[in-house]
Amino acid sequence: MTTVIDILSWVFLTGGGLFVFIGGLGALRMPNLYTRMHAASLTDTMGAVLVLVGIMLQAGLTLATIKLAAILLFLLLTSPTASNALASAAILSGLQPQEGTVRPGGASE
Amino acid sequence: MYYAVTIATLITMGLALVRALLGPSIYDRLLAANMFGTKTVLFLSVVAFLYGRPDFLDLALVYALINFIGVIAVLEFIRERVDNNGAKKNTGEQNS
Amino acid sequence: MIIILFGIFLLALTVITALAIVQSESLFAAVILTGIFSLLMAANFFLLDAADVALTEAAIGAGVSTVLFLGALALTGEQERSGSKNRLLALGVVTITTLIVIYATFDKPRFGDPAAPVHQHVGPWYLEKTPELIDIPNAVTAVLASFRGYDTIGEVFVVLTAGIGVLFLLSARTTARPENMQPPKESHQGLRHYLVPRVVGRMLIPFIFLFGLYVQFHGDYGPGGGFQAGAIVAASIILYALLEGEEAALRALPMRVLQWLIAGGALLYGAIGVMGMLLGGNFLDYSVLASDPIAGQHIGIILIELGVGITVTGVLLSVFHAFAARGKV
Amino acid sequence: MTILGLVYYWVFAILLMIGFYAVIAKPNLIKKLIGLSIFQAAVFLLFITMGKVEGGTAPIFQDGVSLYSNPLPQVLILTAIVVGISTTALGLGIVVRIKEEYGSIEEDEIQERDLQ
Repeated sequence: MTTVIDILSWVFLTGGGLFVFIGGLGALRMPNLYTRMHAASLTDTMGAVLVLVGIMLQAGLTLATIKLAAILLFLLLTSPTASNALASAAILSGLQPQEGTVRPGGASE
Repeated sequence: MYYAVTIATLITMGLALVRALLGPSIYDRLLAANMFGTKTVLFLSVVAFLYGRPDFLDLALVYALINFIGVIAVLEFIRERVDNNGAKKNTGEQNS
Repeated sequence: MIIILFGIFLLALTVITALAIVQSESLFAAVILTGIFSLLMAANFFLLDAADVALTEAAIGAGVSTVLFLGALALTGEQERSGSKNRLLALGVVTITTLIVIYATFDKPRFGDPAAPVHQHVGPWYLEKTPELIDIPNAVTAVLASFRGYDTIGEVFVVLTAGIGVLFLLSARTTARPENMQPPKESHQGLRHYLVPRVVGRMLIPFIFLFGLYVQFHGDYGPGGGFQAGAIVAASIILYALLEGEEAALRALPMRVLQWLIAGGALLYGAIGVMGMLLGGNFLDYSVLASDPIAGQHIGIILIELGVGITVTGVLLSVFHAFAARGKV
Repeated sequence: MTILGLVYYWVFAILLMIGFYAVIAKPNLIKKLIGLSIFQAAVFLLFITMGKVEGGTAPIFQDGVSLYSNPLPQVLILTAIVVGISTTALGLGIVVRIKEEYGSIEEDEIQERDLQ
């Protein structure tokens, strides 16, 4: 039984690490702000969920698991909110374009 | 195995930092900072287990709870700037 | 071993961030990078076994400091004029000093050496005596609140003084007006029109507040204490102010109350000290507060941590309000 | 191992000097304050680095652990962080007042105004 849980948790952790890395790569390589936001949110949701669930499986039924669940819950609430606020701010200032973005690929809508 | 996740998180932190340095717009930097915040949450959680002291998850919890206040503050800052006619350097002379 | 490598990677990121902060000409960008810098410092502290310090850095750096810097930027302008006159001279001075300091580090004890001088004097004594004399798991809290209570009362009064200073400076020309009088336009608006941040933020505020209280009163057993809790509670109310507007936050916690909080926390701390004297001990000796010395220590630590928390909350909030109110006049 | 350990101190030196450079070379007062907080952070790092004991863990007692890092530097730095933000706020307050009186936060422009 413990072996199964171990294997499962390793799978989750590896998957989480992979998603985190891919999201980071996307945030670096995507051409403009909104697509970058898309990539970054991947790490905040999929990556975070997998990593935290992986650790939770390792922790078993302890106080740590409850704390991890709380962290997960709050992350899932706050990080999309932050993305939303960020997009609002970008659109809001897009009305009056500020800070001339000369580099190609940095054009915000 | 925790090491693999830690390394992935650290590398992603590095990537986010590169994005924050490259910009080009202020929002890209902000996006990177926010992403950096969630990566720090993951990093702290994993390292707490790596150290065998899971009671230190409080730290990650703090970041999970209040890290987005910074983004909200920037939204408010920009909203105010847009309200004040959106002039780029608008805030100097309103107290005359 | 591999942990040290993690640490060095994080330190490298820290240095890069610091360079970028100094290099960047947009102060706004510099402030955002400062946020990243603070995250990195917290991670570094955590790797170096300083959970309490990392928690403090997290509580301060994640919300409060960004908000304060943005508040100041809104009042002063966010673009730095480029160019500095004596750049080469400064670079020369800095390079030479760096080399001297690095040369000096070769004489420092090896990293993590248990025989280093710093671990020879009072440090081990604190670790040894904490279970016996104070009997709480968190040695940092024990040292902070009991063994070195004098230091901490000094720090609390520095925080108090800084808060009073900011209030004096930023109320200089507005003393004729009542605090709440602001131009009607957009003053109490906050982020009303942004539904998602507002709803989620409102939902989270009680949790942040509650977590602040947890950090405050759980400080004897885990990382935490008055300094961290004060910052977290202040962050929750700052969030409320950002979402609902200054006025709503001031209605919930008026400036007058905040001023009482600032003074009250420090007074509580001092009063506990004096109470020790009245009960026959020394100043800030908590053992006499109860019949059992250890129980007395527990009571004393909880009360003075409460005092610290109250003062820190009051100072951070009133500083925030001072900056925000200045922008609207 | 020895060299790896020294890296912490080198980073302290470098961070210290980055902050110092911002303070002496940048004319903008807010940039100076940011530099000062980097300087501060470098000092924090030095203290915490010195408090670390190899193989130790955070000084919060737990069953089955016998080696803890030194709590004293942590106590000093913990309070210093909060004091640091308060004093930074005071500095920002002064900068805001300077901006209001002088109309600028660039050092040389302020000095010009003073000479007039």
